Amino acid sequence: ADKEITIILVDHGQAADPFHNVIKRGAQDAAKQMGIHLEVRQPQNFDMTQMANLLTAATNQHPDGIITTIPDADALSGPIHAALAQGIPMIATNGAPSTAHKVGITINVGQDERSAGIAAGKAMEAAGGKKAICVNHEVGNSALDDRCAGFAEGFGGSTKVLPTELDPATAKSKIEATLRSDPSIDTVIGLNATVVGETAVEAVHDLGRTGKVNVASFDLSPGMLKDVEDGTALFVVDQQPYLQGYLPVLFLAQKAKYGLLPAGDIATGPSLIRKDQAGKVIALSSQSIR
Amino acid sequence: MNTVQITPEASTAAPPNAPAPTSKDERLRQTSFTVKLMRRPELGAIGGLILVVAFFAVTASGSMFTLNGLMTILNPSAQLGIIAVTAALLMIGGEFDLSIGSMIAFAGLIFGIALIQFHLPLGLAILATLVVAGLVGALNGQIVIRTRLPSFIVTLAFLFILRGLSLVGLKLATGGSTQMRGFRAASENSVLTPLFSGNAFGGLFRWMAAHHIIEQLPDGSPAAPGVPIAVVWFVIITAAITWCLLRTKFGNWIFASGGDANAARNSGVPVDGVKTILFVLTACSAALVAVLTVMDAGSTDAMRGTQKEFQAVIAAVIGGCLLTGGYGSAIGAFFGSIIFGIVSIGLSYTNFDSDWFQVFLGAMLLIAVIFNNGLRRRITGER
Amino acid sequence: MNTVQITPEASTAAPPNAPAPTSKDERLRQTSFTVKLMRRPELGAIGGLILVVAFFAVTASGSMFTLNGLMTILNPSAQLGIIAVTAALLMIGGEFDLSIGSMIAFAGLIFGIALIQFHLPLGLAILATLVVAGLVGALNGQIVIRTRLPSFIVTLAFLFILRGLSLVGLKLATGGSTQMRGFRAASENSVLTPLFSGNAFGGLFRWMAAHHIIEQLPDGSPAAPGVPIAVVWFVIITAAITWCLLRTKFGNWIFASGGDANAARNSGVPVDGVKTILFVLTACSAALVAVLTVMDAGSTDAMRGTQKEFQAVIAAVIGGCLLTGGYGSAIGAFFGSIIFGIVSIGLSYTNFDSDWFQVFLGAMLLIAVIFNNGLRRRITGER
Amino acid sequence: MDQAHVPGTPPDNADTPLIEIRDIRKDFGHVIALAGVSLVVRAGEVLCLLGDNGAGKSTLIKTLSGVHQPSSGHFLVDGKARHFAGPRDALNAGIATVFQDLAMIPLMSVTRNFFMGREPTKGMFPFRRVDFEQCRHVTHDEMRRIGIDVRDPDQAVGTLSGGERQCVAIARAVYFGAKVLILDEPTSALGVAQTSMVLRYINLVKAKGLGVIFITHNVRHAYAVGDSFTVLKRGRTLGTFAKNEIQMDALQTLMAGGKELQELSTDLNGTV
Amino acid sequence: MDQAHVPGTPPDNADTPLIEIRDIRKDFGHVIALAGVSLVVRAGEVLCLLGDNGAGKSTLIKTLSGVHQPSSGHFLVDGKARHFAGPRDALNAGIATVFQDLAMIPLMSVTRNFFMGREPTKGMFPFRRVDFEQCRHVTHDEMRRIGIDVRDPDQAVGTLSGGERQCVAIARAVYFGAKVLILDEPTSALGVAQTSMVLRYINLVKAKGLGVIFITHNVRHAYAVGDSFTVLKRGRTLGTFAKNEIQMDALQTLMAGGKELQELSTDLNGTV
Ligand SMILES: Nc1ncnc2c1ncn2[C@@H]1O[C@H](COP(=O)(O)OP(=O)(O)OP(=O)(O)O)[C@@H](O)[C@H]1O
Ligand SMILES: Nc1ncnc2c1ncn2[C@@H]1O[C@H](COP(=O)(O)OP(=O)(O)OP(=O)(O)O)[C@@H](O)[C@H]1O
Ligand SMILES: [Mg+2]
Ligand SMILES: [Mg+2]
Repeated sequence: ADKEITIILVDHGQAADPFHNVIKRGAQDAAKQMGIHLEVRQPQNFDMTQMANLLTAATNQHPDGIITTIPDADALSGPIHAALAQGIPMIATNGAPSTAHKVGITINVGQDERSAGIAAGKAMEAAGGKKAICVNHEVGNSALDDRCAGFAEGFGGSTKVLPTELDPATAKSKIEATLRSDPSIDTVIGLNATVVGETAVEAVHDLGRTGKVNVASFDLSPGMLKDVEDGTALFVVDQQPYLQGYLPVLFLAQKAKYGLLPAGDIATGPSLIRKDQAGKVIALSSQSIR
Repeated sequence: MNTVQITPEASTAAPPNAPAPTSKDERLRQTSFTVKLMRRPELGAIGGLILVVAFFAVTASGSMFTLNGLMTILNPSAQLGIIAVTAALLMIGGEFDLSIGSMIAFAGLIFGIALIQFHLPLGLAILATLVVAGLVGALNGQIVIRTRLPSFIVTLAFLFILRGLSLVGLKLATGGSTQMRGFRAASENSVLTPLFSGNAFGGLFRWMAAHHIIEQLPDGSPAAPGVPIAVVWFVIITAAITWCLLRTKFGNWIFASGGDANAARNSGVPVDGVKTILFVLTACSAALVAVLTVMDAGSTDAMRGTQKEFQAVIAAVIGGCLLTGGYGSAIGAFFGSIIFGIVSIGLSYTNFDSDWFQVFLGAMLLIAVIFNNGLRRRITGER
Repeated sequence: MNTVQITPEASTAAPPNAPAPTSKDERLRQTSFTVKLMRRPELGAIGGLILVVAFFAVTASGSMFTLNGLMTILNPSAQLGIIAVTAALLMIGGEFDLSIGSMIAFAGLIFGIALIQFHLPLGLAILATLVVAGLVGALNGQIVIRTRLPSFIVTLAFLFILRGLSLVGLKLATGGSTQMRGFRAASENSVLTPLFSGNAFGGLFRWMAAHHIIEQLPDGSPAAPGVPIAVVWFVIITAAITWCLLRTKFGNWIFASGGDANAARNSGVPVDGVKTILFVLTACSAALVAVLTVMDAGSTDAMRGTQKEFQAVIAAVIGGCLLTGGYGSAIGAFFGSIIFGIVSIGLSYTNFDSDWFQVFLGAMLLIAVIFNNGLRRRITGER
Repeated sequence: MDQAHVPGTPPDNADTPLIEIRDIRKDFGHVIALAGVSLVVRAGEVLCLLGDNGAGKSTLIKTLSGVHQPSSGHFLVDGKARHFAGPRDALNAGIATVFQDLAMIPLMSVTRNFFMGREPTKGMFPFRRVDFEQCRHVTHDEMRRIGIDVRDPDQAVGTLSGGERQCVAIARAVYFGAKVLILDEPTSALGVAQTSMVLRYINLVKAKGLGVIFITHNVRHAYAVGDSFTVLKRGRTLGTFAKNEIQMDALQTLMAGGKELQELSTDLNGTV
Repeated sequence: MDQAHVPGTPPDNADTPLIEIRDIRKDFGHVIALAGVSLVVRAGEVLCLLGDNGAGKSTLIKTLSGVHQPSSGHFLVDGKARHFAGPRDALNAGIATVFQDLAMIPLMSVTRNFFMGREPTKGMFPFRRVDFEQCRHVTHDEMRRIGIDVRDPDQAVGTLSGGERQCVAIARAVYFGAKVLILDEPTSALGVAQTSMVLRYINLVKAKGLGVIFITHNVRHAYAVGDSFTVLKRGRTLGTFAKNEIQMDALQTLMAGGKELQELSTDLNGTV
């Protein structure tokens, strides 16, 4: 009978991005279960100044908690400090704990993109890869750049970044072109399952080199999981974005209701989903839960 | 309308000092056939194409210019080109459509709902998609005509609206996902499927591979399985639009509407009707591209077609269309799309550091356009 | 030039039937002062602004219209608006600059290199940034003028080139990262810092908070710490450009160059010079925005300014600029930017699901522009 | 007045005028361009519309040809009240106009401009196409008849000389014919030969039984072909005169709006 | 010929012509617009440039005023060879031109068009600004003098009538003056009073010792003010005649290009 609890989630990903849609889904499910009011704010493109503005706008509404992603600690530290100064509880999500701590947020839910990259790189190296391309659909997005950098570090062998755009036909053509012009490439890692991962599998298939070129991808999509199940792709890197949305809402709701809050960071990833588990995940993935 | 026949009386009054009609006028310089040919706006764009191809012939790996490599480049070029030629038509008619990129996502959604949710047969689903797209195009056109706002701002609003509706619609239709799947399964059994997905001339290519005319894979199948169906559509649509533009009444009206809408209206051209039809046409071409890419990829998502409106305008402008309307050609946009495709895919065949990708893309586009333009100006003597 | 003084002889020959000069001409209808006021293109955009504010007053949470909430909206509006007003100037002059978005990233890089790598003092670093940006602008302008290509395609090439160079440069300068940090530390001690970052009128706001004229935080400091410095720049630049456009020689030349470049040239207007200066001006305004946002955020990255070129054109068009040149106003672009800012930030104060964001954005823009336009047409009787 | 009825194209009804307007007003915002104008156009008659610069002649004929909608007033075609939503309506009602700004598309060729809006086609749908061969032929011939020898019917209209362009517009209007032909200063940019040709055209067209409205500032031209004269001044009708009611000098004085002109004229040896 | 030298503005040198061109050619791609044209403009003299439509008159004067660069030929100003890179050079050399297409910006106000390129300023930098008050005044006065009573000097030029617009261009060129004034069919759209005013202007300007090139299709106008006549035909000079060498009828025949015109003319009662 008291005032409804309001929590605001500010996420740097666009509303149409399938990965960030899962975060949103998790957050919304938690809000429903906890009976609180949740609002999600997303900038139209990867734009740190707009992100800062959205955070400030969120602070102005004096919610009971703010959840934010932190792709650029410097750019967002101002508004985050302002929110903290007003005594609004905050949780960082989707990023590395060190970043969150740097700007003064004590609780982080998520994965360090760089370490996720390293894990993927190691796995691909273990599969026998020597020469890789990292297919990046949004060059300049520092979270994605971190994944490629981490991958290169973990992989050890040579890694080249292939910039593409959000168009499957163009992405596929570019991957085919690269593979054809340098036949020694034996590894393709995609930073996005829908646009890059699935098309990479198809490109390799069209070239008749399935099995000779290993494909893997960050994040999940039903199609990519199917490929993993079929053995045409090696694995997908899962960081459980659903939890990255779900848990912070849960925590902040508890904080608002009872003053409860966990004491430390929670790592939601990285975990690699391989052939054996892929089948079970597909159904969930097509509902935007995995 | 009764045509006034003043021939008998007036012919005697023809000005006496006009020289007898001769095929040679002393006020014209002799020009060679090549110059006459190059004076056509269509052909200016070939210069840039040759330049770009020459650049990659030197810098890129040889595999770029294999049959297979060419098909890889042509497929995205064609998907872009189908909307670029209709966008060029609209630009000649003096208007813009910035909503075509979003329309690709929106039409993909409509197509998915019709095919997968309503289990319509493929043909009907495609028809429904085209009809819905056409209605949105007509709405665009009507708003532009009635409010007399620049089409830039009106279609920009629809860029946002359609993109947003695609997202909302997809999540509603799929129960929360931004991706819709299952197109392959739903369209498997239709006789129309080969018209919208896969490759054409597969038999011919297999025959050629068997006879070692073209490269074959280790298993004996051809390296290039055929001509992607989008390329076939692209060629057919370009031919149809070129014919329409240069030979038909409607084509003349398009040039007139874009050149000076007021003058055209005062001369009795139904400018508003022409523009509405053009908006419908662009929207439908975006819907066709949506169908082709969705059938190609087997899925659609809310980000489909992002920036395609922009690239279509780029292709049309490379091909010599004026942004101010009244001038341009479909063949120019055809070559413009191919130039854009070659430049954006071709760099993957070279050894340049991929960080430099955008720098190269920009520089190559600029050089190609300057070259096109310079060539045309030099040849026509226009200054 | 010697002015021919034909007054004495000619005045007697003034056509006899012209009525004695009276302030009232029977061929003019009486018009009220409001109508006269509304006839100015600047003021058309106010209608849309009022409409948008009314919409949010009804639907948004009350915190949107607190002082603090307004500052949150004005800051991004101002960052957009600074480039929008110069882009409007360029549009009036008949050209486009699509490279301003990328220029923000590129200028940020230059600024970073000057300030952080070369340890230049803040003033010099800003100067260096403006000079480099100005040179790029001049290059844009010269290419447009010399090749006579549409500026759309030329600056589009620079959109790619500058974006690519920013990426390459950032990676080189930082040793592989696409983000550059440390601007705060490097600029801390400069006397110029308050001119480019933080808030203006902080003292006034503190005083007002202390006297409970404005809201204060629990610790007694004002909820809104002041007017963001970008807003101050925005207002000053809009005022300066409006003055330039309406009162100076150069302003007249801008209208003339955009209205009809040939006619202007034939009347002795140095059209090429005017256009070059305008390109330099837009590039410099982008550089200023880069400095302001970088100082504000303390970091820069390769994606900064993405789509800003687009939004600047939107703001200018909402404000009544014609894409074809020769018509528009800086004040219109001023209000256009604020409308755009209110709509894009304002939706986050409402309860609409963020999936619907783009649908609303598009619809609001369209309604605002239709309203602006309808109002102006009704008032001026233009049809 | 001699109404030469050529057999085969009789006017619908010799008594009802082709066009009649009464008390037409037209405002542009706060500008009053027409403050109540009336006139009558009959079949087989040339009505000269005369008046000073800015008197409202062009605005008036744009109203007749559907470009502008009148703010108020009565507009009858063949005795029936009509409302034209656009120029196409007027064309369909048989009113063809040569506008003062000519309504040409500079970037398009002479041929395409000539046939714009009424392209002759050949072939069956879907292969129906414009018969450009014939178009080029007709254009070349019609232009030669009016006194212009175009180098190349595919030349862009924007590169024609002012007079050549005007000839295209006139030749077009005459070629396609109509019930009423409106000519807004058709001879302003024309050479001597072309001008005399246009005046001949007017006589021919009139002899066919069409109605003609002819706007000019040249009193000699007006007097040579006109049957009646309507004079406008500052948006109002000053009066309408039949040819036998008025002398050329008086007409000239009316057009210039005052007797003091005489002085000017003598000053310049009666050359105006 | 009477060269009235007004004290204070003597021509630089009465012997060297202000402008002299020899054998100028101009091609546009494959179109030959001028195939070798020569003429001479002297101070205090009105040169009438006559010729059929499409003869190349406008192309020629555009070459003189820096709009086009000649393809070949000699171009002397004050006896010295000159090359104009653009119209601004010509204006600076004292050549002011009223173009056939008027060079007006339709969306801009009458005042702004009038002073375009030569705005009078007041105040100190950085507050130097155009003195619009004065501009409006001058515009209104100059337009009244030529015979146009503009409602509102802030009206957009695009909404003026054809004749009003032409008057703005002429008034502008005369107001700013120059050494040489070029008028390309300045009276084509003008009313009777305005035309006589322009002819008076020409006489006045000539009396000041300026050189004038006057293009017209009206032989009466040409004969009224011209001192010598250069006739062009199909891109070539047909000849130059002083006023005392040629009669009006002969000139008219030359302009129309043949004697058969006489028939036409009589046909229309000598009105052309
Ligand atoms: N769209 C418009 N807006 C405002 N005023 C206009 C508009 N159109 C015309 N006018 C005004 O109406 C008056 C009549 O113009 P109109 O063109 O009809 O004159 P006209 O008689 O044809 O003159 P001319 O002989 O010079 O061609 C002019 O004073 C003009 O300034
Ligand atoms: N840019 C151009 N390109 C091609 N041809 C041109 C161009 N400009 C002019 N011409 C041609 O040159 C010829 C001369 O044109 P110009 O305008 O000089 O004639 P004019 O003597 O002024 O005629 P008018 O009396 O009709 O104004 C015309 O036949 C015209 O078609
Ligand atoms: Mg008129
Ligand atoms: Mg001419």
